[in-house]
Order: sequence, then structure tokens, then C-alpha cells
Amino acid sequence: MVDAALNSGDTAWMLISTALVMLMTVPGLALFYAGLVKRENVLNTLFLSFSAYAVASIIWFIYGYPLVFGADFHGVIGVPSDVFFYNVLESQALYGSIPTSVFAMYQLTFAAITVALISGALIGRLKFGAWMLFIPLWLTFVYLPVAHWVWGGGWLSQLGALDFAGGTVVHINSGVAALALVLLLKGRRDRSLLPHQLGYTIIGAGLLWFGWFGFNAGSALTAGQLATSAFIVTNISAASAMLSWMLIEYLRFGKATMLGAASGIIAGLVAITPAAGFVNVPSAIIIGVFTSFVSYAAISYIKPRLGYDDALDVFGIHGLSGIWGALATGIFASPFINAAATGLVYGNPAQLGIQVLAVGATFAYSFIATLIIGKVIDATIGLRVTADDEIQGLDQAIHDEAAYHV
Amino acid sequence: MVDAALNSGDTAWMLISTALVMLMTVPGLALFYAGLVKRENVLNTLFLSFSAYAVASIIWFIYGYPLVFGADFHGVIGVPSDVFFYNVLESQALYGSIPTSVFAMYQLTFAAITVALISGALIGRLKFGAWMLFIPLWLTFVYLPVAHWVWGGGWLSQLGALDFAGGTVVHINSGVAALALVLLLKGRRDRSLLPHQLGYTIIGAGLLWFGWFGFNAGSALTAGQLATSAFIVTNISAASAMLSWMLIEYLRFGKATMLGAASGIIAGLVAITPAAGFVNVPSAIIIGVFTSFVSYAAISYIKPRLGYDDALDVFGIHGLSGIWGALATGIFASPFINAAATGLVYGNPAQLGIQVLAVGATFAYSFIATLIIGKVIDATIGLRVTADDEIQGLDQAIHDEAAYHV
Amino acid sequence: MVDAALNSGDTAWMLISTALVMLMTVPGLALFYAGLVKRENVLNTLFLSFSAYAVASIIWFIYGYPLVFGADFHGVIGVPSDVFFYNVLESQALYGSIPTSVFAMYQLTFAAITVALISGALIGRLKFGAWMLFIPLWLTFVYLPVAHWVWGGGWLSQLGALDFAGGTVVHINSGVAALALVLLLKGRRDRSLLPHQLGYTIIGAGLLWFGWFGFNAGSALTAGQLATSAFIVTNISAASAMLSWMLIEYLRFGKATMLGAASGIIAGLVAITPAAGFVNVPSAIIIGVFTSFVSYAAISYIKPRLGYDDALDVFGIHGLSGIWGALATGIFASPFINAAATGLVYGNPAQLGIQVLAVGATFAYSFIATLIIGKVIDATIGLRVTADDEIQGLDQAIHDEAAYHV
Amino acid sequence: MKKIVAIIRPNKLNVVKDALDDIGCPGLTVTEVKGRGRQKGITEIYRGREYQIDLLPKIELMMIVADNDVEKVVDTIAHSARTGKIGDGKIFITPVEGVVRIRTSERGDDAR
Amino acid sequence: MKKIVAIIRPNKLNVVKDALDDIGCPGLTVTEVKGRGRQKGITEIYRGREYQIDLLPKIELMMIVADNDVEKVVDTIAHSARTGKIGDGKIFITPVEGVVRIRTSERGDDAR
Amino acid sequence: MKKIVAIIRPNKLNVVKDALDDIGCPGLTVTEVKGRGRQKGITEIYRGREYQIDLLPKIELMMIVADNDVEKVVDTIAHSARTGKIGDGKIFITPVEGVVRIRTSERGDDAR
Ligand SMILES: Nc1ncnc2c1ncn2[C@@H]1O[C@H](COP(=O)(O)OP(=O)(O)O)[C@@H](O)[C@H]1O
Ligand SMILES: Nc1ncnc2c1ncn2[C@@H]1O[C@H](COP(=O)(O)OP(=O)(O)O)[C@@H](O)[C@H]1O
Ligand SMILES: Nc1ncnc2c1ncn2[C@@H]1O[C@H](COP(=O)(O)OP(=O)(O)O)[C@@H](O)[C@H]1O
Repeated sequence: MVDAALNSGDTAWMLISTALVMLMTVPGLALFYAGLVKRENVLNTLFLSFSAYAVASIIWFIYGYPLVFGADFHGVIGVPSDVFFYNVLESQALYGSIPTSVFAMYQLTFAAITVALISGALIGRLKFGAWMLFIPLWLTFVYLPVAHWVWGGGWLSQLGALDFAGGTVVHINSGVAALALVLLLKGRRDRSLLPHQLGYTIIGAGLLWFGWFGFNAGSALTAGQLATSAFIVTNISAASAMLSWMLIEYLRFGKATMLGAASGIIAGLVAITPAAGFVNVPSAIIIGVFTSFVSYAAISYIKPRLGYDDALDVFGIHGLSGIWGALATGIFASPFINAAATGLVYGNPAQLGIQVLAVGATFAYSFIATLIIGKVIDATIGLRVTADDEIQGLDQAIHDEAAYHV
Repeated sequence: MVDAALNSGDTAWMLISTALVMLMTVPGLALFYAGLVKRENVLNTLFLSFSAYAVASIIWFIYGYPLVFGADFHGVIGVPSDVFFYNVLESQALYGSIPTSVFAMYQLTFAAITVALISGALIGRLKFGAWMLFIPLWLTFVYLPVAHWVWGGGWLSQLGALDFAGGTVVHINSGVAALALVLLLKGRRDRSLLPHQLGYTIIGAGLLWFGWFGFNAGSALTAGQLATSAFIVTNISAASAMLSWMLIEYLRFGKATMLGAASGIIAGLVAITPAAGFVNVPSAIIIGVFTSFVSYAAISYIKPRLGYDDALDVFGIHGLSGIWGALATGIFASPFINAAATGLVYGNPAQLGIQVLAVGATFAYSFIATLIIGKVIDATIGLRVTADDEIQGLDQAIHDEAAYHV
Repeated sequence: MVDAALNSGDTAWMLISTALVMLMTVPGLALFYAGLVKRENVLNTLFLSFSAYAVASIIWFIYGYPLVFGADFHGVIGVPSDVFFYNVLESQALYGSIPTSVFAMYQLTFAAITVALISGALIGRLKFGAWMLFIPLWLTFVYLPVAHWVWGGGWLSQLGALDFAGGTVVHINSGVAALALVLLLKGRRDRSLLPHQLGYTIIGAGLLWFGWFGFNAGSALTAGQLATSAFIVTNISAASAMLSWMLIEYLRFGKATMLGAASGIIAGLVAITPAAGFVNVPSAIIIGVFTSFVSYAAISYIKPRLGYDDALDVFGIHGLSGIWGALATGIFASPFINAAATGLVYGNPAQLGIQVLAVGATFAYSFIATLIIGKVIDATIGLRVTADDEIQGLDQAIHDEAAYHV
Repeated sequence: MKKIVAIIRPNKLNVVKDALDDIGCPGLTVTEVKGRGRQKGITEIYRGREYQIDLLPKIELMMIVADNDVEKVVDTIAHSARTGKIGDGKIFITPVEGVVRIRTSERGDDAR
Repeated sequence: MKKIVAIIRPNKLNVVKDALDDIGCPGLTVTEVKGRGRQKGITEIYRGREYQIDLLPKIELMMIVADNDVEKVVDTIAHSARTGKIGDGKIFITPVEGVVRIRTSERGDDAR
Repeated sequence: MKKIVAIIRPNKLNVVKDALDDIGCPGLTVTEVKGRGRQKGITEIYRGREYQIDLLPKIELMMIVADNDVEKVVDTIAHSARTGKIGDGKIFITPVEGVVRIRTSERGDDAR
């Protein structure tokens, strides 16, 4: 009997976790970003996240899921089968104790948020058509292979790379892609970060933190000790990073800012993501505290020096805290939390080496492949709006609407 | 032993699904509507949804639940028993694998959102007292019978009408009632749709999409394959409809709008609602893509031509996408997804006939009964505010408060 | 085998309940408060809630949890063990049918919101440094002991005091602490309550109501009849209190306000909190209807007469509706709902006496201990900002940022 | 040339704008303001407490017009903005010494 | 008749309004503006980067007053809006050629 | 002394402000306004319906300057605010009869 091993508690947890991760993008991330931009670009910023989610939703069930989780083809990609989710719902197959289909749906929400994250770097100057073309290209040529390598039985997973909930696949991947695109797109005319309505950003930050419990604790795929453990370290890393970001600001300016605290929360959530199912509470505090230093330094010192215009700091926060988290997983993974993984401090230095390799491979592949995709779009329909459109603001110029009316 | 068959996983899923559907109304729908109105009507718009939820919450447990789900009385209505939920909590009865009481609570959230939906058509000119009277009257004389017919063992369910999560009971019913009231209320002085803060609408749209997973996948009443299947088709229909609405705008104006995309999301969610537990992924894509054409046409061509002032397009989106969804259920229902239902394309054209009948009956009953209720209210306390109040804006005029202060 | 009795359905429900209670503080309560303040204090107001959550998150796992739930030491406090959550995750211990760690994480969210609630009384004039010092002091010397007394096996629980989800521990405790601090802090220069953006408050109210299902129904610790029962009475009490607050306003001014309705919702949720797992539907309606009279009277008559400046009415709503709820639990607790408790109307007047004692003890202890903590902070770093900072607004003056930019 | 400043009710803006269109004087600049005059304020209630709001929202309309259009414009505004109830607002006429059109640097009457 | 425009600190608005009430000149129109003068700007910090905000929020008060009230009104505003610190603002007096009350079409001094 | 009011494009504010700094006339007051002139409105689309928005956002700049600075300031604004396309805006010069600095009660030219 097909349903023999179906566990309704695990399934309930995966259904709600899936909804939670969906909420992170729509409207969580969309709002987080939209609060930070100028009044004239609010709708366009929201739209980039919403359209990423919608396009990913379709592609995933047409051919995305099997390319990641289909039978492994030489460690590189999954073998496409079941296009259009053919016969998957009907077969009522199980993936462990949960329906295969809920696993597929859960994984979709990761693909969607990964693309949406990239948009934060590009706001204020990207052609909407270019974005609508970028989503399927990037998903197909960057997200699907990298996800297969790490989670779908590909070469990185064969080497033993650890990534509990997406430090490599989601955060490094999107952060690096953002950097690559920003180099092509060039800077905005007006680079000021004067948030038009920080309340949106705070709502977004709250929904992201809330949803992240589904992201990290859901990655246990069961409702038991492992999910609980991931839940706790996720929360404490976010809290630690928020406080450490506040401390940095306090030491530097004598004042802490709410946007700084929100940035710390995100950095702490990103950093714990790859480690969530592998580390204990003290390690999570260390990961969280340290990650704010990494991202803060990137944003305040490196970015201005190098001069790239990563508008909302996707590379600075997701890329770099993601890298720190991936390495920290290799350092702090405890076999007492999860028998599947042992890190440096528990006597397995090799794990750190594997993590370095996974970070390096993802960085290099994502950067180069994104550059190529960006170049192709630029050469065909163009990446950047006209100067007039940029000055007028994208809501009016390319969507014919305004976020506010008096 | 009473708890013998209680399944904690199913119960957990129903508890959270109930909370999700609650969130759709309060504050999801309230915000969705409030963002679209003028600054001077924001609080009144929010208030209509909140008060609908509160009044329905009381009525449901006093006498609403048994009228729908009590023993069937000639196919028309349930036999009232257990008023004030007498002895239901205490009896610890089960409904399948979940407590009867969680089923009752879950169903309450459907009754509440159905009334709240109607308010979108009426904003800017409805007396608050009239609304406070309309809620109990409409719930009692329209919602409870229709819900009994379709879900409570009444004549439509006896005929085999399919409505997985409320295409007929919730969306057609509320959309048609909105139309009927609008004909009585007449148009607003200023009919422009210039949203005062689209960000609210986007938060609302996000919460609606999120909550709709509880609405549709929760309607499986268990956490298993059926819930998962409903979850997936809900998501893909929303995404498809969003993209197809964007396409329509692009073809017509060369530009896509964020409000258009949000409207598409809602249309796609509405259309899949009756079909959610019956169809597969390709059918859901077709349902979603097509529904935007239906609702877009209604809003852009039919409404201006006929001249009724359905302010936020409740009839256009909920009524018409609901009808399309109900018919599509009769077309695409697959016995491989759910053995309980077979549609036209799987060889059972009769199902489509039954669906047409259910749509027609609901349309006619809801329209006429709502007209009568509206007339009665109009003749007693009056439906419409004074011209002065309308011009001043309802927040100030009838609530003595303002949504914003500098 | 450790996992022998782990129930995945119960665990799923506790994981999501934990996330729901987290959402109540971040961003629920933060937004609820922030919408009510002046434009110049928005970020500071949000910050007080966020920082309470973050600091509590750390302290709880370092030493907070064992002080509440460790082995009882003479009824007064728990014996500290397992600092830094040492070996708790690793041990995979169970607490009933759920992991001990999810119980600990769930309880953290209660500690966090209790501190955050206090901030509503203090907005507009509190030094940020004083708050950062207050959080750990108050948690350690007030929250942890009181929680131990009532929930951790301390003297009040030994006496049989009933507090299902935190009427005493959370609401009376925070409300009274708010009152004590306000007496030290003195009033604001400008005491007007002209909400700068009521939409935020409504989003916050919606998220609070939603999250409160996790707060009250989660307190059953299982996904079964008890959780369901708590869920239903929570909802109906909130709805009843909202309608009764509207009625009071209508009787007094002829108009109901949205802020009044939102205030009623919170009062109704507070009042049902201690009673949620003990009472039936009619009792919940009575509790809800009456609580708005209690809080409304406190805010409209007592506060102006006594002259304390409880800015956002933390004492008026949480303190007084909490007291009413605690007493009502002693009156209405039904052994048919929960065999563990019998109240006055079911023939056990002693229970009401115990409730009075628990209320009195909590009130006295919280008031005095908070006064001492406040005095100490005032004498060292000072509680109140300068007059200049207060006039300029705290966002600019002490965080160097603004919530809005044009 | 004169500068005409009119303080009108917010909901009269569209009517006034259209009326000015009709008499061929479309150019204008609009500001959201608040004011008090003879009209008494309104009361708002929050949690049982009443607040007196004595500044009411108004719209300020500013137009630069040629000397011989002044009468016509003033009459048009006065007529189209009138409700006859207290709070209708005022029109003020002040002298202008020079006008420059930024786009072309034209000065004087042509620049309006 | 004269037009008096005063730029004042936002938190002085209530005091000034009350003072004008006391001398019997309540009619006024208020606009939210931003300005710079001698007062130097403030700094805001976002993600470790400082932004100089050189336009500070001010309130513009506009009043039309009879010629022989000008001194009284100017003194009242100047007195009640003063803190003595840089940023207190300015008062400007300009001529007015005509006033119309929209409600009644009255002109001249009576229309104020 | 003269009062100079300039209606400019919102995105020109920073350039104009800097240019006025450079010529040593930093004092100014800024208001967000909306206006129409020759520039035709824009169209926004909501649910398939087009709305003509004929009032476009502009910035109003107000400066009190000494008589012999008027030319310089007008030229500076006109030059720095120009794009050459319709919608650039206008500058109006009006007489001022008196100025008071609130902080010190100084009057006349010194008070600017
Ligand atoms: N003396 C004045 N100076 C400046 N503005 C004024 C003056 N008197 C009235 N106003 C403006 O005109 C508006 C309407 O004035 P009000 O006296 O209420 O109406 P009415 O002229 O119909 O009696 C006020 O809100 C205010 O903005
Ligand atoms: N020359 C001017 N023209 C127009 N507005 C001015 C001028 N000088 C100052 N202001 C306005 O007055 C406000 C206060 O001026 P400031 O020089 O800072 O104060 P103070 O007069 O006390 O030295 C400014 O923010 C600006 O709005
Ligand atoms: N006669 C006028 N009175 C008041 N404001 C005007 C007048 N004409 C134009 N304006 C203002 O100047 C702005 C730009 O004018 P417009 O005619 O569009 O540009 P241009 O001067 O480049 O032709 C308008 O939006 C309006 O605010």
C-alpha cells in the first residue's frame, strides 16, 4: 500500500514549512527590499520578487524539479523525467515519510527565493523585460545545476559537502550572481540609501525571520528532534547577529540603528542556514555574532572601496554571510547533533576543506555563468533602462503606476 | 474511547489551516482592499472586514454551524441543535480523524471571509450601521443555506456538485451578492481607482496567497497526499494567472502593472478553489491562465459598459473567476487525483452539467436573496451615507478618526 | 529508545505554535505599537520590541530556561543546570510527546513578548541604553521567578493557581511592570495619541490575533481536543471584546472607531489567555464582552484621573484585562472542558480565592521588583532622554535615522 | 502680472481646475496646506479621549496671470470653489515684478 | 493689508498658534516645508554610511493681516517661536493688493 | 529685498541647491507641490483603465535675497534647473517689505 509509511505529523510540518518559505518571498522579501528604495521605485521593486516567484513556480513543475532531483547524470545534473509533474501527484509516491509532491513543492520555494534575492542588487535601473528573461535563464543554467550538485546527489554532495538549508545553493549563489550582474549593469545615478518607508522593511524582516523557521527547520523533512534543533539555532543566530550589528554601530557611532539591527537579523539567518541541522547553541551564537562583522565590513569598507553598486547589499549580506556560514558548518558541525556530519572542532578538518571547495566551486560557477547570461541579455534586449526612465523612477516610467496617491 | 481515531498530524494541520484562513480576512483581505481606496476611506474599509469576521465568529457558534452541518432537512438546511456550541467541546467528538470542534472552527473562517469579500464592492458610500445589520442577515439567509446545499449534505451535494474549497459557496456567492448590493447602492461620486498606498494591497495579496494554502489544502481535512496535491495546484494556478494578467496588460499597453499582477493572483486563487482537490498540474495551469482573461474582460469591458460601480471588482474577480473555476472543475476533475470526481475530459460530461446547475442555482439564489436583504435595510435604516459624508471621506465622517497624522 | 514516545503531529503543532508566538512580537507587537506613535518615534518604538526579543533569545538559552523549569528550589526558583542549553539538544530528551527543546523554545517566545509588551508604556522618552539594561535585569529578577511560581512547579502552582497560557505570568506581570516604570519615568511632554499610521497598528493587531492561536492553543502542548478548545474560545473572546468595545464607543459617542475595535481585540485575547484551556464557548463570550468594559474604564476614566502616562495603555489593557481573565478563570473553569480545573460556577469557590492570591502576589512582586530595577537604572545611567531629544523625536535624536524619506 | 493665491477646499480642486481650463488659464501650482479661519475645527476620538484638530486640510492654488486676466481668474475660482458654507477659503492677489521661464530663459509676460 | 510668511520650527507651531489666538488673529495657513539657512544639517547613518541631510523640516505659516496688525503679529510670532538657537527661522512681509472671501465674494479688508 | 519663487523639477533640486551654495546664497525654503503648465500630464493604468494625471510633482523653492543678488540668483536657478524640455518650470519675483530673523529679532537686510 502506497501510503504505508506516510506520517501525517511530518507531512503537516512540511506543508506549513512550504507555506512559510513562500511567505518569505511573497511578500516578505519584496517588502524588505521595497521599504529601502525611493518612493518612485517601490512597485518595481515589489514586482521583481513577485515575478521571480511566479515564473519559478511554473518552470519548477514543467522541468525544474527533475533536473535537480532526477537520477544523477555524471554528478552534473538530474535526468529530466516527469515533465509537467506528469504522474507525480497521481502516483502518490512518498519521499521518506512525506509525499514526494510536498517535497517537490517545498523545494520550489527555495528556487524562487534564490532568484528573488538577486533583484535587491539591481533595483532602480534594470529593464523589466530583462528581468523576465533573466529568471528562466538563470534558474535553468545556474540554480538547477548547483542545487543538483549539492542536494540532488551531484558531485558536491558525493564529496560530502554540507549545506543543511541552502547556504551554498541559495545565499552564496544569489549573492555572487548579484555581484556579477551589478558589474554589468553599472551603478545608479543616485546611490543614496534613504529608505522611503522603513516600516515595510521591518515587516519584511519580521516575515523573513518567521518564514526562516520553515526554511531551516523544515529542511529536516520531519517534525522531530532535528527540526527542533535547527529551529533553535536559527533563532539564536539571528538574535546574536542583530545584537552584534548593533554593537558595531554603537562602537563606531555611539548609536544603534533599526536598519542596522534588521540587517544583522538577515545576516544571522543567512549564516546559520547551511549549519542549522548540524550545530549546537554555543556554536550558533558564535556564528551569529561573527557574521555581522563579516557583512558589516563588506558593506562599509569593501563596497565603497571597490565601487560596485550592490544597491541593497545582496552580495554583502547573502554572499558573504553565506560563505561564512558554509565555512562555519565545516568548523562547528557536531556529530552529537547530527550523526551525518563532523566538523573541524570535533576532529574532522577535512570537512572544512570540502566546504572551501564547495564555496569556491559555487562562487566561480555562479559568477561566470551569470556574467554570460547577463551579457547575452544585454546584447539582445539590453539590461538597463534609459537615463530618463531611471530619473523619473521606474514605477511611473515602466509600469505606468504609482505606489502612493494623495 | 473517544480519542481512538484522533490523528495528531491531521489535527495539527487543521489547526494551522484554520489560523491561515483567519489571517486571510484579518488582516489580509482588509489590507488588500484598504490599499486600493482613497486616504479618507482607509479605516472604514479595514473596519468592514474586521467587523465581518467578528460578527461571523459569534453567530457561527450560536447557531450558524448546526444550520449548515446539522442533520439535513429536505436538502435545504441543517437541523439546528447544539446552539451556543452546547456540549460540542465537552463531548470531544471526532469528525473523521480530527476533533469536530476544529472542523467547526475551520468552517467558521470560510463563512467570515465570504461576507468580508462582499465589502470590497461597497466601499466609500455604505453606512456602517447598514453593514452591521447586513452581516447577520446575509450570513443567516444566504451563506448558511448555500453552504448547507453544497457542503452540508443539501440538495446540491446530493446531486454530486463539486466544490472542493468554496468556488460556489464562497466566491460566486460573495461576488453575486456584491453585484446585487451595488445595484441598490448606486455608484460613488468619484469612481477613480487611484490606490492611496499600493503597499498595503501587496501585503494583503501576499497574506491571501499564503493563507489560501490553508483554505484549499486544508479542505482535504487530513495532512496527506490530497492536501499536498491541492497545495501544488493552488500555487501554480495563482502563478499562471498572475503571469497571464501581466501578458494581457503587456499586449494592450506595452506595460505590466503591479496591481494587475496582484489582481491576477487573486483571480487564479479563486478559480482553482473549487477544483483544488480534483485536478492535476497541467489542468491547473490552464485554469489559471484562462481565468485572468475572464476577469480582465469583465472589469475592463463589461463593467464600464453596464455601468455598475463594483468598486474593487468583487463581482469581476470573485464572481466570474469563481464561475469559471466551478465549470473548470466539471471539465478537468481527474479520478486519478481524487477518486471522488470525474470531469468532462475524463469522460464524464454529466459533471459539467451538474456544475452549471450549481452555479446557476447559487447565482440566482444569492442575487435575489441579497437584493431582498438590501431592500429591507435600505427601507429601514438606509444603505447609503449622505453626500457630505461621502465627500468628506468615511473615516472622518462616520468614525471620527484618520488613518494618518503628520 | 529515546524517540519512543515522540509524536510528530504534536511536535509539528508545537513548532508552528512557537513560530506563531515569535511573530506576535516580531513584527506583530512592534507594528501594533509603532502605528500609534508619532512619526518621529516610529523606529525607536519598533526597536524596543525587536531588542527585547533578541536579548531574551540569548538569555533564555544561557540560563533562563533552567531557572524556570529546572528542579524546584523551595517553590521560589528553578535550579540552574544545563547552562548554554548544554547537552539538551544532544540528549534528544522528550517533554511529554514532544522534544524538550521545542518546549524550551516555545517558552522563550513567552518570555520575550512579556518584556516587549512593557515597552508600549514607555515610548517617546526612554533612553535606549536604559532599555538594553532593563531587559536582562527584568527578565532575570521578575519574569523568571514569576514564571517558575506559576508554570515551573513553584509555590503558586503548588497552591493550584490556574494560568493556561499566561494571564498572570505574561499580561498582569508586564502590565504592572509598565505601570511601575511609568511612575518613575513621568509623563511625556506631548501626550497626544494621534496615530501616525493606523494601518501598521491594524497589521499588528491581525498578526497578534493570528499568533495568539499559537500562544493559547499551543499551550495545550499537543494537537488534540484541548488545543482545539483553546483555539475556539480564544477566537470568540477576541470577537466578543471587539464588538463590545465598539458598543461602548457607540453608546458614548454614537460612533465606533477602528482603533477602539483593535483595542477590544487585544483586550479580549488577553482576558481569555489564562482561561483558554478551561472554559467553554458561552463563558468565553462573557469573558470577552466584559473585558472591554474593564479596560475601557481604566483607560478613559481611571488613567486621566490618576494622571500616570501609560502611553499605549499597557497597564490598562494587559494589566487589567489580565486580572479580569485570571479571576474569570477561577469563576468559569469547567471540569468538562479540562478535568484539571473546576471554578466557582461549577461548585469550587476556593479556586477563585487561589486566583485572587495569584493575582495579588504577582501584582505586588512585579510592581516592587520593577520599581527597584527602575530606580537602580535611573540612579546609574538614567531612564529618561533629554528634553531636546524628546522634542526632536527619538528616531533622529538617538538612532540618527528617520522612518520616512520623501 | 499678478500672483493669485487661493486657499480652497480639497474636494473643490478638480472643479476649479476644470473651470480654469475652460477660461484658458491652465497654468497653476498646487500645494497641500492646512488652515484655520472662521471654520471651527473637528474632533477626533482615540480610546475615549477627544482631540481638537483645529487646522483643517486645504489646497493652496498659486497662479501667475496677466493683469487683465486677474478679474476673470479670481471670479472663476471664487465661483467654482464656493459652497456657501464657512471654510470655503480666500483668494489673495499680490504684485509680481518678474517672471522667467526656466526652459527658455524668456522673461516677462511671455514666460507665464 | 500685508502677507506675512514665517518659517518656524515644527515643534513651535502650537505655541505660535495659541499666541496668535490670544492677540485675536487666528486666521492662518500652514505648510510643511524644508529649509536651510545658517543651521547646519544633520547626519543620518544607514549601513555604516553617513548621509548629510541639509534641508531640515520647518513649518511655513502664512497670514494675511490688516496693515495696522502687522507689527503686533510679527512680534507675536517672533516672540513665541524663539528658542535663541540657530534654526529659529524668518518672517517675511510682502504687499497684498486684494483679498476675496470665496464664500461671500466680499473683497478687501472685510474678506480676511 | 525680493522674494524669488521657483517651480522646478523634483530631480533638479540637488543641482540647484549646490549651485546656489556656490554663489553664496544658501538660505532657502523648499515645498513639495504639484503643477501643470504646458507639459501634458501622464497616464497611469489601473486594472485596465487609464487615468490622466494632469498635475505633475514639482518642487517650489522660495528665497529671500538682497536686491542686487536677484539677477545672480535667478540666472543660477534658471541655468541649473534647465533641461530644455517642457516642464522645466518658472521663476517669479515679488517685492518684500520686511524681514525679521526670529532668533535675534534683527530686521531688514541683515535678517536674511
Ligand atoms: N487671515 C488669513 N491668513 C491666511 N490664511 C487664511 C486667513 N483666513 C483664512 N485663511 C485660510 O482660508 C481657509 C478658510 O478660511 P475660513 O475662515 O474657514 O473660511 P471662510 O472664508 O469661508 O470663512 C483657512 O483654513 C485658512 O487656510
Ligand atoms: N534667505 C532665505 N530665503 C528663504 N528661506 C530662508 C532664508 N534663510 C532662512 N530661511 C528659512 O529659515 C529657516 C531657518 O533659518 P536659519 O538660518 O537656519 O535660522 P536662523 O534665522 O535662526 O539663523 C531655514 O531652514 C529656511 O527654511
Ligand atoms: N501660470 C502659472 N502659474 C503658476 N504656476 C505655473 C504657471 N505656469 C506653470 N506653472 C508651474 O510651472 C510648472 C512647469 O510649467 P510648464 O509649462 O509645464 O513648463 P515650461 O515652463 O517648461 O513650459 C508647472 O507644473 C506649474 O507648477
